[in-house]
Amino acid sequence: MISVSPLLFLILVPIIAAALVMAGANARTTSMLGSAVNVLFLFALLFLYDESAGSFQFLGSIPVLPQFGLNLTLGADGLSLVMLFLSTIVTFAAVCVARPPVDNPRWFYVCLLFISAGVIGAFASLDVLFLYMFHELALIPTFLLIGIWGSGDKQAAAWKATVYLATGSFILLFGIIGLYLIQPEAARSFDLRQILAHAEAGLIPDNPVVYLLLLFGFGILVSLFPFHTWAPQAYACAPAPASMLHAGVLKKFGLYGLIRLAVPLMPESIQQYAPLLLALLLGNILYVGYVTIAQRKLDLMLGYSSVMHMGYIFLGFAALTEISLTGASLMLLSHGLTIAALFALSGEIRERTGTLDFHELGGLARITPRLGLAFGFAAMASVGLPGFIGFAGELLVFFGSFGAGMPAMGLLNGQEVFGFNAYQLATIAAVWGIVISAIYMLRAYRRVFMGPLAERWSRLPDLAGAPHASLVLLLAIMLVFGFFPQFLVNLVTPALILP
Amino acid sequence: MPTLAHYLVVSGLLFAIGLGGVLLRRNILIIFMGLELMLNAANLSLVAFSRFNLLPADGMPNYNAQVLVFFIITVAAAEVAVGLAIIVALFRAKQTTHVEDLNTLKF
Amino acid sequence: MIPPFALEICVVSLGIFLLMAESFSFKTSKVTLAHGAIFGLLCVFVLSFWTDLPADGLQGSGFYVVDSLAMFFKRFALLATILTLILAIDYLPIVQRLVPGERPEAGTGEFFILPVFTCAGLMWMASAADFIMIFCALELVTISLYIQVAYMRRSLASLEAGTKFLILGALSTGFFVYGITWIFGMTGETGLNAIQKSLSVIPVANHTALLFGLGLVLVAIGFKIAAAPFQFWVPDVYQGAPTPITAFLAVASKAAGFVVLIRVLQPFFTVPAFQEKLTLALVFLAALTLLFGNLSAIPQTNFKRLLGYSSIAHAGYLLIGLAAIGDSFAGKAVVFYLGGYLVMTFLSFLVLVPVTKAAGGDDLAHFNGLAKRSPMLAFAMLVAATSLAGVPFTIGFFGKFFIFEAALNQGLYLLAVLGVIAVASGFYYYFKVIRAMYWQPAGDEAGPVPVSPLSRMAIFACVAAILVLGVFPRFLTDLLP
Amino acid sequence: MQLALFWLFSILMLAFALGVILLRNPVSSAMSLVMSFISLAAVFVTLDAYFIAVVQVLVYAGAVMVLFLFIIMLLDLRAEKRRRVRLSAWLGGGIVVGGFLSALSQIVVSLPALHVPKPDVSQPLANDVALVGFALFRNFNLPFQIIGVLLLVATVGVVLLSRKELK
Repeated sequence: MISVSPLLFLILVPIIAAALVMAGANARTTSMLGSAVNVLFLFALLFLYDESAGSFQFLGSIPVLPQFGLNLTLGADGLSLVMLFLSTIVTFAAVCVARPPVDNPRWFYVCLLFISAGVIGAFASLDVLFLYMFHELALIPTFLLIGIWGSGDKQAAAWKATVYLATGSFILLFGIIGLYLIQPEAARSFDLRQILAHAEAGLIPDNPVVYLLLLFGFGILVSLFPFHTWAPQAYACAPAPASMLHAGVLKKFGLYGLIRLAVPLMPESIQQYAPLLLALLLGNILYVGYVTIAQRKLDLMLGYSSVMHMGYIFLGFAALTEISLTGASLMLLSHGLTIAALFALSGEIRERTGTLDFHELGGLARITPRLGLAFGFAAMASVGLPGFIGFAGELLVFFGSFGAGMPAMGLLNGQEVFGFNAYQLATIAAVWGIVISAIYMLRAYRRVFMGPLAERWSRLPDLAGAPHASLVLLLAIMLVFGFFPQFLVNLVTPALILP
Repeated sequence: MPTLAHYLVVSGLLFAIGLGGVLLRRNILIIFMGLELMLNAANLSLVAFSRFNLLPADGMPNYNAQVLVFFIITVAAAEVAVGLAIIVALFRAKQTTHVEDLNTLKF
Repeated sequence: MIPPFALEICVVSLGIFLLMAESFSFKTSKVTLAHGAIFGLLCVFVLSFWTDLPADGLQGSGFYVVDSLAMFFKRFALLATILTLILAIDYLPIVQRLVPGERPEAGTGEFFILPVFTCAGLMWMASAADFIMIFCALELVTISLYIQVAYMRRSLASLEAGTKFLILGALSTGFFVYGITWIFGMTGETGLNAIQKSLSVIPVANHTALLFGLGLVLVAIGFKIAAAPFQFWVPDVYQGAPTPITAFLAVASKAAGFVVLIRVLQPFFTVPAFQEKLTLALVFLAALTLLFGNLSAIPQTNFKRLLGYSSIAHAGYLLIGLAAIGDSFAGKAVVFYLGGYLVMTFLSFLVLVPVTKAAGGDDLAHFNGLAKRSPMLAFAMLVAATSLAGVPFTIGFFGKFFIFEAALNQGLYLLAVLGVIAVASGFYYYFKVIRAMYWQPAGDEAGPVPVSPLSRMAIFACVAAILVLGVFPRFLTDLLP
Repeated sequence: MQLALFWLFSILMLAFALGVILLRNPVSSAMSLVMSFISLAAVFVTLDAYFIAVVQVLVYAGAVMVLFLFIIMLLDLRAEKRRRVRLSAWLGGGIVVGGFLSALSQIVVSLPALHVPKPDVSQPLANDVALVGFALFRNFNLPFQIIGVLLLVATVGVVLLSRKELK
């Protein structure tokens, strides 16, 4: 009955590394080694993944509660592999960028490694309940990281995040239990493959309550407007590696879950409640975008911008077409890499200057050119300039969502109508988001790196060593996939199960 | 002849008086006496039920109930002994037997 | 193989033997008695796995039932008592200070012996299948707990807690016997099995009176399990009582209440007319308890009080499970939750006692900076708090998961919604402890916290149980009735 | 005749019970309690429960009451000064007691089975001590043992709690 998946190795490496760190091994080296091993192992998996066969591979299962159909089942398809790739790369970057804090440095690395184990477990598990449990496992060390090693008003931030995310995840838990209960009584299971098989056989009714529970459960975790207020504050206060891991990887879990569960199981409910979701995601893009412009500090601005970008991914999800969903999946990766790089860079700046206030900074590009260059690249990637994967993702999302829904233009039932349907209106409004993000990103770059250089910062060191290398790696990946997005599309699209 | 209802009403009144004493009086000793009244009300109902609902097998009262009454009396005595010991200890420490003076523990 | 009732005989004999030994042990330290008691109870615990269960589960004249539920709770009571005694050894210096005596160890022997008798009462309660038996066992437990709560006679808080516990316990006894009276009057029986048989033959006109009696019994058990609105005694008593006894009250006494509740409700749930009304009553109780327990725990600053409110909150979750008892798994869910509750509550008390001794108090503020002073204890508390809050990969998560699964399966959506509020506020107040330990700086006078080897072992066992069962709940669910 | 006796003792019992909770002086309350219990014993006699009646007098009037009076004298409790009674307590107590009584009266009125006169027993009940004894020691042996343990615990507890200085 027990079969072991190679993916279990991915989960266990950070945990073993954490145990070694606790036992007294050098914290920084051990963590870096562990995450590097994970990255290499993932490359091997990508290489071994049989693209033509599709579906879930590298399967393995350990029974946990057979009478509930609950097993620790691991496996991966193209979409999960992309997310796992993101997780391992960002973990590696985060560990490289991390500066050991003065107090309890061991625990700091242990927390980072546990987040990594949690997100990898979440993306690798095919069991819905374990998906949820691994995500929660990653949340706890995040709270600790913010609360213990954060800066600014860290306790309030950790507090708020705790309460919001706890509420969200319990709504989600009810959604998952609901998902379990609407299956036919004899064949209830938490196994994703079995659930999908049931759905294909038409055994799972499209239950709007369950969908709404899932939407708002996952939505709070992804900082869907108006439940987003915890996120910017938490990211601003968290130490850079924690923001990288949470904003870059952990937050993607909600959207990943929606694409995994809601799209194949509840397509009708998605369409039925699309107007609600469209209104909320426009709140994410436009309202939060506006708030982002008003920010006066780099960390808060980045926090808000990450909330704003979630709106695009939600748009891709709500439109429910193959193109838009592919775009959304690409954006999961692109935004994860971008925001991780940006938070790493803002952490580097704070490390050097001790402040992220726009009023105090300026002209840093002159003294730290590599930092400036990297930030420039990352900012461009975040805006979605061609050449970065963000561009491919946003383009696909917009194309997909513009073509979604019933046509409301042209000839309809023999009558000529002219107007946009809700998806098209939302898309048009969302495109303005690009302008908004261009405004705040460019302004941030100008404020921080251009202009006169204050005297007290004339002797700042430039990027070097492991942080530099890891950032270059992140940017290189963005560029590579930006030029060759086809590789990702080929991986992701077969994994999407459309109605 | 009194009926079962008579006994039950009387016992209910006794229970209510005891309960009223517990809820309204502030002296712990009196509260304790109220609790004794409540237990005795239960005893009265039990004995009444046992006498009125004869066992179909032999036409005798159900003595199980009377055994329970016996146990209740015993337990009540033990409870009184322990309770009064606690009250005496409290009085030694605090010189009061009033519920309102029990204010060391606060929200 | 030994007959099951021999277990209680062993425990009572152990208690009497220890009482005798105590009276002759002028010279030796009384801690030996505690070690003896722990060893003896452990032996009984081991013995309990070699009992032979009768096929029909009944022994004697129908008073004494030995099914797997009863065996589970006997072991539960034994474990809870053992852990209480371990706590009591740690707590001894405080007891010595607060008990008047000619010598410091005077009057401390009984502090270790009384829990043994309470344990016997709890074990009898687990097997009680007759109202008379339930009454006797319940009173044995309650009266011995009165004494233990009021034990520290130099502490006003302990005495006041004892007085309040006494009055409310006696009040609940009054309701209990009056309720039994009416159930007896309407069915002519006191045995639960016999009641179940007669329920099907009694006229419908009697149902109101039966419900009246059952309602009074529910009120009484509500006091024991601290369900709102009968929970008001809990915070004061939990705060005032000696800490080991608080743990004993919070776990063993509450679990015993739930066993009685399960047993008493069982016959009535077989009749649809009762089931409907009882479910409604349980839903009402559960909702009130959940809301009250969780919302009033939020502003607490004293850790023992916080645990008191949290125990009310957990009673709420358990009541949800009982309200959903129609679900085939709900019974197991309740028992599983109780098992988890035992481990995590005792773990937090095992951490609390050394911290209280070292820091001189049991407020949340006394936990400040514990992560620096004793990383081991802080980690144990972290595990306990996350498990109490219901975070995955701890036993607390699966407890809540099973309960909510059963509730949703039975269509109790209102309770599920309240559950979200409850769980979120639970996160809030349990994380207050974590915040104090890891984020707040320690006070000036705070030094390292010493832990005795015995409680170190107990802490380790509890942490391991929480984490292992958090990943493989099957180890426990397979054992459950 | 039986009815007259029943009413006489019931009314006495209830009146003294009211005295317990209304009188201000603890000694008077205790004396009322004793009288109430003795009347209750008489009511037990009208129910042919002689053994219980005797135990009632022995245990309550004999032991419990002495204990109460002893404690009142020991603590030298005086009559309560007139304390302001809070309206909320009265209101809450009134609602609980009123609710209880109304539920009870509804049940008693609605159940015809309760309005029957006392049935005759098949054998004379003069030796009900023996009958209770049989039930107690034959069927209820186990609860009886438990009560024994309970009394042991209570004894230990009382000694512990009431000695001035433990040895």
